[in-house]
Amino acid sequence: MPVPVSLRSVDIGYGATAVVKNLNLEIAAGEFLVLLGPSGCGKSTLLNAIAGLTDLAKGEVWIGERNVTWADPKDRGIGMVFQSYALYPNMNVEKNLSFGLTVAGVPKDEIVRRVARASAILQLDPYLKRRPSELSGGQRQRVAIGRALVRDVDIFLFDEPLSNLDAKLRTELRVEIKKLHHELASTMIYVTHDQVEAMTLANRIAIMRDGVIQQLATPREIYQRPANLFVAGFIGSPAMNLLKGTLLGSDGGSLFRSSLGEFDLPGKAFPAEPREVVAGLRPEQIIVGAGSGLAEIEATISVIDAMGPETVIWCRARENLLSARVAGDFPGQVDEGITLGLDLANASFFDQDTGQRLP
Amino acid sequence: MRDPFPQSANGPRPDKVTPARLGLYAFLVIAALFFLLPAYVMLVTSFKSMEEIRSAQIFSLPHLFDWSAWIKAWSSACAGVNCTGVSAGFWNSVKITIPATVLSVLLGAVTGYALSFWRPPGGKILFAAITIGGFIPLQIFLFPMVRATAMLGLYNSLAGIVLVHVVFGLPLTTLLFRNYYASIPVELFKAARVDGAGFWRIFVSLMLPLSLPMLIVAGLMQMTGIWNDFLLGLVFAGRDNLPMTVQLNNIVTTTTGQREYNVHMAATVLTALVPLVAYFVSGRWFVRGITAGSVKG
Amino acid sequence: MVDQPAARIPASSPARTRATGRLRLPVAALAALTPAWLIILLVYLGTTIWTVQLSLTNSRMLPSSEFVGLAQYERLFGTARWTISIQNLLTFGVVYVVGALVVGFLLAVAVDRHVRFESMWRTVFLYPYALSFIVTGLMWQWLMNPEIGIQATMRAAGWTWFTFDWTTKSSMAIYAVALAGIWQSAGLVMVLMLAGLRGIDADLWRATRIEGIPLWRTYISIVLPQLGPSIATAFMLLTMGAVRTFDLVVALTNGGPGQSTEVPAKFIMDSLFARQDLGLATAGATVMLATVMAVTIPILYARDIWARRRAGTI
Amino acid sequence: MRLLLPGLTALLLVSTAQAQDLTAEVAHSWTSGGEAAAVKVIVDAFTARGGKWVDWSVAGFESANAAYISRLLAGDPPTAKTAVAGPEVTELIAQGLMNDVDAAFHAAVPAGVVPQVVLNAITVDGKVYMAPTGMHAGNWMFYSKPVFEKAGIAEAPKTWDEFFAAMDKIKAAGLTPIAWGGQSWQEGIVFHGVVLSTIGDAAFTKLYTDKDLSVIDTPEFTKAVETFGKLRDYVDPGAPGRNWNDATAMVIKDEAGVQLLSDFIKGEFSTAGEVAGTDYGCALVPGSDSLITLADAFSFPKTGNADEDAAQALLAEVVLDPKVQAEFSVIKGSVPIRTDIDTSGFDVCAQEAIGLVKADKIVLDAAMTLSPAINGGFKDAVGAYFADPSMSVESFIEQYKAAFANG
Repeated sequence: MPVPVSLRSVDIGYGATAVVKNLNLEIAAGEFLVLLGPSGCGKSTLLNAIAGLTDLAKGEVWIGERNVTWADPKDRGIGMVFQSYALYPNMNVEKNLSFGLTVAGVPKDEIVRRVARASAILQLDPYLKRRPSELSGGQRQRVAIGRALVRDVDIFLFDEPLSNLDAKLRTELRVEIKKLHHELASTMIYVTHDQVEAMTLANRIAIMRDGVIQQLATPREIYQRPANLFVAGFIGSPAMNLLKGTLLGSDGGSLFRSSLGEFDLPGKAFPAEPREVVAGLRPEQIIVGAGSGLAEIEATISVIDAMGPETVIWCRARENLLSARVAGDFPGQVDEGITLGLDLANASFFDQDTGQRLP
Repeated sequence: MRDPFPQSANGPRPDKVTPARLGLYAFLVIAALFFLLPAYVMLVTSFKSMEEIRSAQIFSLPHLFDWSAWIKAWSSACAGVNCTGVSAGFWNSVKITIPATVLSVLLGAVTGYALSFWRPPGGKILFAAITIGGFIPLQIFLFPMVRATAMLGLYNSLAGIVLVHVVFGLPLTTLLFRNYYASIPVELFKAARVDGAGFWRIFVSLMLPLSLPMLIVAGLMQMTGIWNDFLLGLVFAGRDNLPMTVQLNNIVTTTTGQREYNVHMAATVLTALVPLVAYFVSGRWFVRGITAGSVKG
Repeated sequence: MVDQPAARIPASSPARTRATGRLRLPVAALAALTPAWLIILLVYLGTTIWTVQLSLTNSRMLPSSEFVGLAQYERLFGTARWTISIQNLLTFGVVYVVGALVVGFLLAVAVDRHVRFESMWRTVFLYPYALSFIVTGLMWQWLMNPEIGIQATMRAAGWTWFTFDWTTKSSMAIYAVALAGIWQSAGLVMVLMLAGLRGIDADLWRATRIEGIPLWRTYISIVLPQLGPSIATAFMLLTMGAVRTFDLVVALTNGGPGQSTEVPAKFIMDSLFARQDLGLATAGATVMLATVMAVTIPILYARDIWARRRAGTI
Repeated sequence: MRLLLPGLTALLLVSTAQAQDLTAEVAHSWTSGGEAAAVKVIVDAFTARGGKWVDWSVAGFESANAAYISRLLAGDPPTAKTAVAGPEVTELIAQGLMNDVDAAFHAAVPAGVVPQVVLNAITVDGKVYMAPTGMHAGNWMFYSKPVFEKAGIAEAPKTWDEFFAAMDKIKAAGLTPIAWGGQSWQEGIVFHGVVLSTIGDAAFTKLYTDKDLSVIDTPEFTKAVETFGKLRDYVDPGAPGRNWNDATAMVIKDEAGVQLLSDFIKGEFSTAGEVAGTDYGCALVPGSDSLITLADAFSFPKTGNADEDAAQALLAEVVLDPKVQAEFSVIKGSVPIRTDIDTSGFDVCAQEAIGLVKADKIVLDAAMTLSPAINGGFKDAVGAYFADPSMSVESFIEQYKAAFANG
């Protein structure tokens, strides 16, 4: 039975050392929620608080119908997977999986059944008799996941589980975790600083910075409608192109004035008084070539990053360096002059002072 | 048991004084009493007059605190005809301890490093021999070492006593460093090799900085041993370089002479001050040092 | 034991990364080991040869070259005190090494439980290591003396049943020496263990809490096995200390009551300097050395084989 | 030199003193208060006669010997070294490592003023090699006068029967009869005291000087062993391992009746302000009328340096000087080696001892006649026997006898 998790007015740490301040977060039953942010943003602390490994200074943690704020980690019905795997080095895989159950006094046949199931799901059968030191990183992390799995818990917590793995294994295991979520339909809370993991795994992403959730939304929403400049800059690779300018609103449509020129924004309604803003354009919102019907500017190609299926070109337009995503067979050359079309109709606008998104 | 899920739970878990916590502190206090008991007796004795020591109970506090034993132990206690207290050998001890500690720790580090990472031919035999050497009572070495240092012209000299300490320190320091380097990921070493660094370059630029904590740990252990050594200093240092422990021995050891217990206690504490201060100052390092040496997995 | 063979995979050692193997060893590596080799060959091996050779002569105060065959060994094993010394060393060694390891481990665990004034506790437990035993031995002699020490104080306080008179009982005196030895060395063991504890992955502690494994169980089943290197280092240092034990006994009981706390190192020392019986002393030393080698070499060898076999499976 | 008149030799030495560097590096173990003060007497006299004293003192026999032998081996011996006048020096003499001081000795000491047994002990092949400073006697009994009074003991017991009767009285008075220092070297001293009192001077010398083991098989020796064993009943539980001075403190505090040991313990009484004959009494071990003496002496290694040879002669002369002998012994609590000195400064115990020396009622301590290895074997056996009441007299005697095989 998947259960919801709820954090209510949570403070972690006191005074100047406060890591998290007055945080509220509702995680739905069966949801895959990713806590994403740069290191030191408080995401791991928050996860530890949910697990009961860190005390709250204020606030409550609810799991399902139970207030678990003061409960021991073992009583919360959680399983947890750590970045360093945290396997018991002196025990073989089988023992690693069963040790917690043995200590908890689970009947023997039940232990055998659960270990067999976890082993089957994670394809650990060939390694059951090996010790952690004899396993590869990916295998170790699978064992760590298995250790959470055998506990038959309602909620899985992942603390940067893939950070110690190389790129290829990371992708493989990411897919496995996604499959696992699909099969178990348990609530999963996943901490990472890797936006690809976040985008691919999450139902919803909570982007954190300095202990505050900047935006809580689906991956698509976060990508397309970042709530502020921080989120805009953090998500997306290459990062969103940012253009400073002034926004002059009117009822019928607005005008964006920047060093690259003045552009009409038909269909966009903003308040009338002029505002200093930052316009954000994803690389795919900049189209190469004239005749796109978009606001066109002249630029010079300065770098071409061919990535196979696609190419990113970096273009200089006055003092701005803009990235655009083009097809893999893009024929242009460095130093060549080109025309760029800016899809300002779909662009995001942020207030220069507050950094907040303008509706 | 308390309800783990009170509906009103909010904020930090209420502090509870658990029996386990109480037991922990009780254990620490009892252990501390056991460890401090001799020190307590030693200190109160050092402040008593000899008359009081003869008549009073060993645990009782002195009637009036008498510093004279400390002053005497430091500056005027007689050892034979010379009445200079333990202060006389202080600088000699410093002069012996510093070079002997530095050299023996460095030798242990180099040897441990070479044995751990380079696996030279005969390395295992060498290590086994060094290990076994650690079991031989030092005193057996005395006469042959006397002959050897005399032959080298180092007998009765500062260089001689330093050499002797380095020789006898080899098993301990090598053991510590070999163990320590075995816990450093070999990839680090390989990376340095790939970068073209040679034997000494890797040692000086990579391994020495990495082993700073163990340098301090081994240094403290060696320092304690060398500072407290008495017999080797007596035999090899020569009359001009006698360490302060020789003076201490002359003050506290006697078979048929009178024993001034208060002066003995004070002299012992005074002689131990340098290692004690070193522990206080480097206590953190001492622990972190060995920490870095321990292995995961 | 002391090193970690598992962490050393021969294939990863630079000397063997190529088929040509040891040819790659730089001259510097050999040069760096020269002092160690010189010390081992000239001092340790030289002394050993000197010792064995003298044990076959009738040397008294000064080395002599008059060969007497195994006469000194006959005398040695005909001396009641030598055999008693060996038995005492076995009792003392076991009690002292195990005791210091256990106490040191418990202290380390206690200090590691986020207690207040941690550095104070640590220093309190470590300070005996810095004091020379000439006088601290006297303290223990007083404390354990039934007439003036702990027993007398407890009895004066009303607990007349209280008895602590080990140093004066032949059957118990060796345990008194071991107790004082533990007092002196447990702090060092604590520091070694504490270091090992601090080196344990913090995530592992969290994992055990998530799994609800009781603390004592965590220490026994998960932490202790990981302290292998610390325990091995401590074990080695303690064993070396036990075999060399000399001044501890001299300061505390001087071998008494009777010969109940005599140990081989003291026997050798007495023969060497006080009794001017160089031949007997070197015979004793030779026997000790042979025993140590007989125990140590098979262990080192077995461990080496084990390490290689293990390496082969990876 | 021996052909010259003694007076002339002395003159010669004094005159050469001006020209030579008479620096003597002296190794000794007399480091504690009273001992060091006694050494100071020699130092002052030596300095007054043009010598320069360089002190090399090392406390503890083992350490001192280790350092000394090391220096001999390194070919860098000190000018002089104190030692028990006995085998530990004679072995070095036999190795040809020592200088004799025969000329200086005879120049300083008229014939007949040093007891013959002592003279024999310091002479090898007709030459005197050592300069004795004084003698300690091991078979003393010191007792607390207040305790004896309290227990109703009129005077010091003269026989072992009287002794045990007296001890019973002290026990009955609720005090500890014997202040026992439970270390084997102390027990060894007491044992030899008991042996002498039981088997007599002649047998004692026969056994310990002439190594005639048949003495051990006599019933008298067995009797001595039994008497010694009986002492266990009068000892408190804290005795094992006790230092001699802690035992002495028991007598000083009037908690215990007697202490059986050497005369060196008198220093502890005087430091505590007790006066011999007033606060405490001294007598020989019951049944004895001779002293077991142990002479300390300077010995003189060959240094290969003429100046040092002269310094050695001067030191021997100083040590043997009647005034120095008297002053040294008064402070150290020993008995002078010479019988022709002014005894006015000595306490009643020492006076008695000096009388015995003059009457030639002395035997040599085993440490002066037998090797340290044999003496060590004695201590092992005696210590084991005293600590273990279940040990039979026979097995003790067997172990004791075996000690002779050590050298």
